[in-house]
Amino acid sequence: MTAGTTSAAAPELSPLAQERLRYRRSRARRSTLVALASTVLFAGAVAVGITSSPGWPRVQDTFLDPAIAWSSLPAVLEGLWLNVRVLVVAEAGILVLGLAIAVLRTLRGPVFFPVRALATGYVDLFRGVPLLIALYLIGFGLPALRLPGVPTDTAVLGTITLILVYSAYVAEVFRAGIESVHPSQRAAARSLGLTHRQSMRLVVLPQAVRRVLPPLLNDFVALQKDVGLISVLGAVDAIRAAQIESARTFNFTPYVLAAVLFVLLAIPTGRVADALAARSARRQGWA
Amino acid sequence: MTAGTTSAAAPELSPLAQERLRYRRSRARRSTLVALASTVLFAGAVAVGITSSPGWPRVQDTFLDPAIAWSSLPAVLEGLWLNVRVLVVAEAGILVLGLAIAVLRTLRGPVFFPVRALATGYVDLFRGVPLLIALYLIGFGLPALRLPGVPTDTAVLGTITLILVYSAYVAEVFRAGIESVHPSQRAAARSLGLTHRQSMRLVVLPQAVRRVLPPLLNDFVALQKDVGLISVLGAVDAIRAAQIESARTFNFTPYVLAAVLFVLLAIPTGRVADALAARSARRQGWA
Amino acid sequence: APPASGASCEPGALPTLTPGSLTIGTDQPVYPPWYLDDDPASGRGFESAVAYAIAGKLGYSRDQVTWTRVPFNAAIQPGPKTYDLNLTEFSITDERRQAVDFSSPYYDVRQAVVAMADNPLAGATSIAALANARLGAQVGTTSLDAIQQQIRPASTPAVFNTNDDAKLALTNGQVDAIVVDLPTAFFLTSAELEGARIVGQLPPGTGTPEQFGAVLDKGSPLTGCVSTAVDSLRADGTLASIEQEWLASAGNAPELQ
Amino acid sequence: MTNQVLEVRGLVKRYGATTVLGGIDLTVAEHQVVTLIGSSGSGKSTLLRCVDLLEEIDDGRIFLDGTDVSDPRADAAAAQRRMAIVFQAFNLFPHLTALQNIALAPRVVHGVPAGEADERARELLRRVGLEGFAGAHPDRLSGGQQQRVAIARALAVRPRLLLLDEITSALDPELVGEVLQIVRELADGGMTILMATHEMGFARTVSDRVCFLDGGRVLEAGPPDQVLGKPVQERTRQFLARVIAAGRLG
Amino acid sequence: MTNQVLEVRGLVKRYGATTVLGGIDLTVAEHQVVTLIGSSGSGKSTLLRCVDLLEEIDDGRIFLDGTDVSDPRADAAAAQRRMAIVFQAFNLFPHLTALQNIALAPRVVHGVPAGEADERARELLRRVGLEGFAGAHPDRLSGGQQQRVAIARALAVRPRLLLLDEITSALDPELVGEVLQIVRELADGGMTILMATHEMGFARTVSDRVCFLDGGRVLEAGPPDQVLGKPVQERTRQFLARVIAAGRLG
Ligand SMILES: Nc1ncnc2c1ncn2[C@@H]1O[C@H](COP(=O)(O)OP(=O)(O)OP(=O)(O)O)[C@@H](O)[C@H]1O
Ligand SMILES: Nc1ncnc2c1ncn2[C@@H]1O[C@H](COP(=O)(O)OP(=O)(O)OP(=O)(O)O)[C@@H](O)[C@H]1O
Ligand SMILES: [Mg+2]
Ligand SMILES: [Mg+2]
Repeated sequence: MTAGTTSAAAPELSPLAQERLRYRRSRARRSTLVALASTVLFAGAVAVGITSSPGWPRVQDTFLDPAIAWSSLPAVLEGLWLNVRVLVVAEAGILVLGLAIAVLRTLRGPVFFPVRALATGYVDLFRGVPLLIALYLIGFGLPALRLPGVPTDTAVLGTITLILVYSAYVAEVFRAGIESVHPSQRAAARSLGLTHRQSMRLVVLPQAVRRVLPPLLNDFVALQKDVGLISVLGAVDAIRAAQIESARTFNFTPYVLAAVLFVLLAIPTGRVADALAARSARRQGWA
Repeated sequence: MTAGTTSAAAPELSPLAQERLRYRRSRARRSTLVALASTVLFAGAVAVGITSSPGWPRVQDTFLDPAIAWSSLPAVLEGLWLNVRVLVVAEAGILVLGLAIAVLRTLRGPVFFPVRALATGYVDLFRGVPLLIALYLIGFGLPALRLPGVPTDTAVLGTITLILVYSAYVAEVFRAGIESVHPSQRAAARSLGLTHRQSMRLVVLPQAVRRVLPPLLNDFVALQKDVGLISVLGAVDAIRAAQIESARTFNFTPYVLAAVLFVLLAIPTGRVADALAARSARRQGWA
Repeated sequence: APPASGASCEPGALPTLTPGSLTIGTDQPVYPPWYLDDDPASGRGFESAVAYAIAGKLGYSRDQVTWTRVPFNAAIQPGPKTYDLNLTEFSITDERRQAVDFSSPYYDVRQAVVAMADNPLAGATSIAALANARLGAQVGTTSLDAIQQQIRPASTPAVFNTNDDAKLALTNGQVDAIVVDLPTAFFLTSAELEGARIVGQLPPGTGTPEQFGAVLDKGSPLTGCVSTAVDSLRADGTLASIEQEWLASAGNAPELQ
Repeated sequence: MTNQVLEVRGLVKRYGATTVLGGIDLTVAEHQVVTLIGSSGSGKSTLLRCVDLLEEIDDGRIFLDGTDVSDPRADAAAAQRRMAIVFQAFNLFPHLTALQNIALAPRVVHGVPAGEADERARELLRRVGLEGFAGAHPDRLSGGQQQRVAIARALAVRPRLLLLDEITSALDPELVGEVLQIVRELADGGMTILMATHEMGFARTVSDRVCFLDGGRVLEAGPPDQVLGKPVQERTRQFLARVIAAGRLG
Repeated sequence: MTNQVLEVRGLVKRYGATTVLGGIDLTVAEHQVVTLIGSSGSGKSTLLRCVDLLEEIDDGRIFLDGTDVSDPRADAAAAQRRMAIVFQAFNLFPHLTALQNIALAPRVVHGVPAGEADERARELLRRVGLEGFAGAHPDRLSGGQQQRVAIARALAVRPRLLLLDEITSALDPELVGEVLQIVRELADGGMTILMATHEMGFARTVSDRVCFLDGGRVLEAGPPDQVLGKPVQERTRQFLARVIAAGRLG
């Protein structure tokens, strides 16, 4: 056994380390190339298969007509603007309500049984009811009561419905996060004298939210699109705008246009999640 | 300081323990009563407010007509049966595809960059595109190519679309679960000589799935309802059946009926999640 | 009407989807007075009667007609069609002709404004009086185009999935008036909506009048025969008498200036 | 009897059918250091957790400064503010840095201004030899470093009663000496301490009382020289004999 | 030089800008027990993790039975199947029972039939004094019980090289003796062991070699009597002086 002699910690890389680094890099490069090539090949084969199919010219005319895309762009964009505006308001409401319900659902002990039961009932009810039908019931049913003080504006009623329904989903996401934090963390917080609220806010939730960020953003991406359902109440969102344009021309290009815009809208959300997750992983040394 | 004398561990409860147990029970009972009473009171107030509103008779006729509910029940139930059938097939496909994409997304190291990038692109694309539009593109676009061997059955195409879109959401949920498992668990598995696949299957995923069960079931509850969207391709699901009935009678009761059925369908899902979570918590001593 | 595309319109032996039978598509649900009771096979309702008359002209008896239900978007999609012809109040436009074939028109349609009688708008006599109202219409209809092009309201019109939703919004007071085609307006006000009344019909637009035609697959071999059938139904007065039977009261709404 | 800070009477704790603590009586007077010894699984950690009101007890009473804090009517949070515990598994907050872990409770529970809390946290980090690690998250610290942060976190709230659960387990012997020195200073400074330890030598020099736990009972208790030197119970003698065999009596 | 099981040459490990291991040379011959000592944060755990190929190293080579397993072209999983590690923080699988934790790797990695794997796991649990806890999940075990399960889990794969990271830290002194006895038996039975420990007395009696790590370097290495008895380096002498002051040289 030899030991005790330490080779100098080179600030410069040793030839061995350099060689290994090169090998790893070349392997990464090769696998990138393989993946790229196979993707391109596959995509190419699919593209050729599709464009040489007998129905392609019809499909191209129906789904990919640039003139129609251009002419319907303003209307679809205007619709998308409604989606975005309602989205922002609804998201804020959903986060607050969803978090509150999740916290109520995770209270322990028999004393809190009724509160838990109520929260559970809320989730069961609003998660179970189809959004479309909830929109009918609240958006058309509530004004029909002709009660004084009840709003009749469809955007307001639609936003309220979205908040009620989506907060049931988001509450379940938060619950998963809260329950995945090991109880010893709560014990540590309580032993330091933190109140239940403080433990939640300062110890449990920061860890919980990080863990459920992807499903949370799932719900927000889904919301981006479901916001459009308030169009059953009469407002014109991006999909409804596409539908109007499409019905005018009997052409599906406006739908494709709307799809592209929605995908573009969703991509940054995904990247934000990745960046946040990577940052906190790096900080905690998990990287 | 006194010590060393131990009071016998009573199999019977001591008077003190009995008194405390009684106190805790009475507190639990009281809080149940308070919650029940306040719920009943609140619900009662809302009910009175609604039923005494000027529009109530109209609303009752429009949304809550028992005769219409009864007569539309068979059609709505038949529609629901379609939802359930497609649901079962789609769920199986979504779980498999979603899990695969999640595992690809969580591969580490530069060698896997291209695979990760592809998986990320998949999620961005299919999560971003509105389901309705995806249904149009795949359900109408694919048959329009008139390619031999491509299915034209709307239920099949609809199910494929559902699997493609929902697996993007479910992949994100699984990803959150996988990433929330502390890296030391993976290290322990690898140090025992388990392959990457084995570590995933036997160590990471069992812990991951348990943590994200609520958002996972969220997606399945949402799917129960979104299955109905394949009715745009021509099939008649529960909501479309309700719409047809509703149009026949110019009455919205069939929608309410459908909503009730969907809520009833969603409740067991929620209870299953609770039971599973409680069981594994009890086993691990978290209770 | 497009020329008969070479095919001989031999009675009862057209190149249909199912030889020996004629498949006619329509939406689900469908509304009176076009179809009564959401039952196209009853022969009751204007379009149901027209459909059977066309079938008859083409040499298909009543029991050789099959009905199939196709939602709007499925009816106009580019893939293989599930029907031979489709009658669901489709308005003929040149743009739409890019995507499907139309038969000769079987009905000239006018748009009408419906409001609740207790709404001040109910007494309006001019289009200008509607400009500040909250208006609504069903998606995919030319009623919506009429609002945008003829009324040009100050606020964006509400657009609904179905006329049912539009009607509910109207009775709820969430919109002041809705625009529907004139026969529908008569049906609504006389049978369905208590307290609703027709404010008036919109003047015919400039250029070609709005007309309903049967939709066929793009390049369908049947288009010519169907058009010939419709033309001869018009010529022999059948269309007029069907219209008389199902859309009788359509003539007497005041025209908005 | 002098001023009793902690008094435990007939404490019973069960997990389902297993009785982990079968009626514990124990008192800790002001400025005293009481040490719990006993084999693995004898209930030391469970006792400390029960005292810190982290577990609902099945029977018995716990008095803190004469108040029955185990009463379900009592304000548990108020009692917990007056105690601090160092867990055997550290239980640091993984999303906070070492400094934030230490400064959290003083800031939010005791209302110390942020600047001052950070200053004190830095001072405590210096005291446990980790001045360079203020900004590091727990996952980046070695076992011994984590344990020292946990000790600093407990000290930061200036508790009336300090509970220590094997605080030297992850430490190298060099640090064991240092940390035990800190405990000694705390004891000399008048801190009241209840601790579980496996360091018999240390238990002997620093404790006022030693309690030997076995199977959820206090089998023997008294001054360290008596319990560790001339134990009465056969089981205690066995335990000590093996400890000596393991070369750890110090 | 005899049959070298492990040979580490110029091992460098950095976390970002900090160099945690600054060029380590180390060999462990067959049937030898080599012990790593050194203060907290000196890099003992990191070295063990690098040897077990759980960290990507920045420079140097690791040979297992003469094969360079640190080469990115080598089959890391195959090498890992021939080693086993007991982590300082145990890292038990929380969703599996004690028995399942132990039987997992033999079953899925080494293809032992389920019944046989369970039987061996039960035998190992008996050996570490936990026969009654086969069905318990880790969260229900005390610190010392968890540590013993972790030891049993590592032994279950019958490794060619056993890596132990402070396996006695959570144990009471009575158990320390027992577990060290297990290690002694393993060593006598010919197991090749590399371990980090704070138990100087034990290191002295069981080791063939002791390496003193300081600041990521092997400062001094040799037979235990030499390193612990007549150390050459000033820093080693300091360390040992403080260890003795803490009463832990045994
Ligand atoms: N949640 C639980 N459910 C069931 N049994 C438990 C639970 N927690 C602890 N136990 C059991 O209670 C007993 C006492 O555990 P405790 O942690 O108090 O021991 P300890 O004296 O601290 O041991 P060590 O020195 O190993 O830390 C052990 O046998 C343990 O298995
Ligand atoms: N992920 C990481 N990022 C940055 N620094 C790290 C990381 N992991 C460990 N370190 C640092 O590396 C050094 C060596 O850590 P290591 O765990 O190897 O020490 P050790 O000798 O095992 O100490 P102990 O006896 O306390 O367990 C420590 O200073 C630690 O803070
Ligand atoms: Mg313990
Ligand atoms: Mg270590």
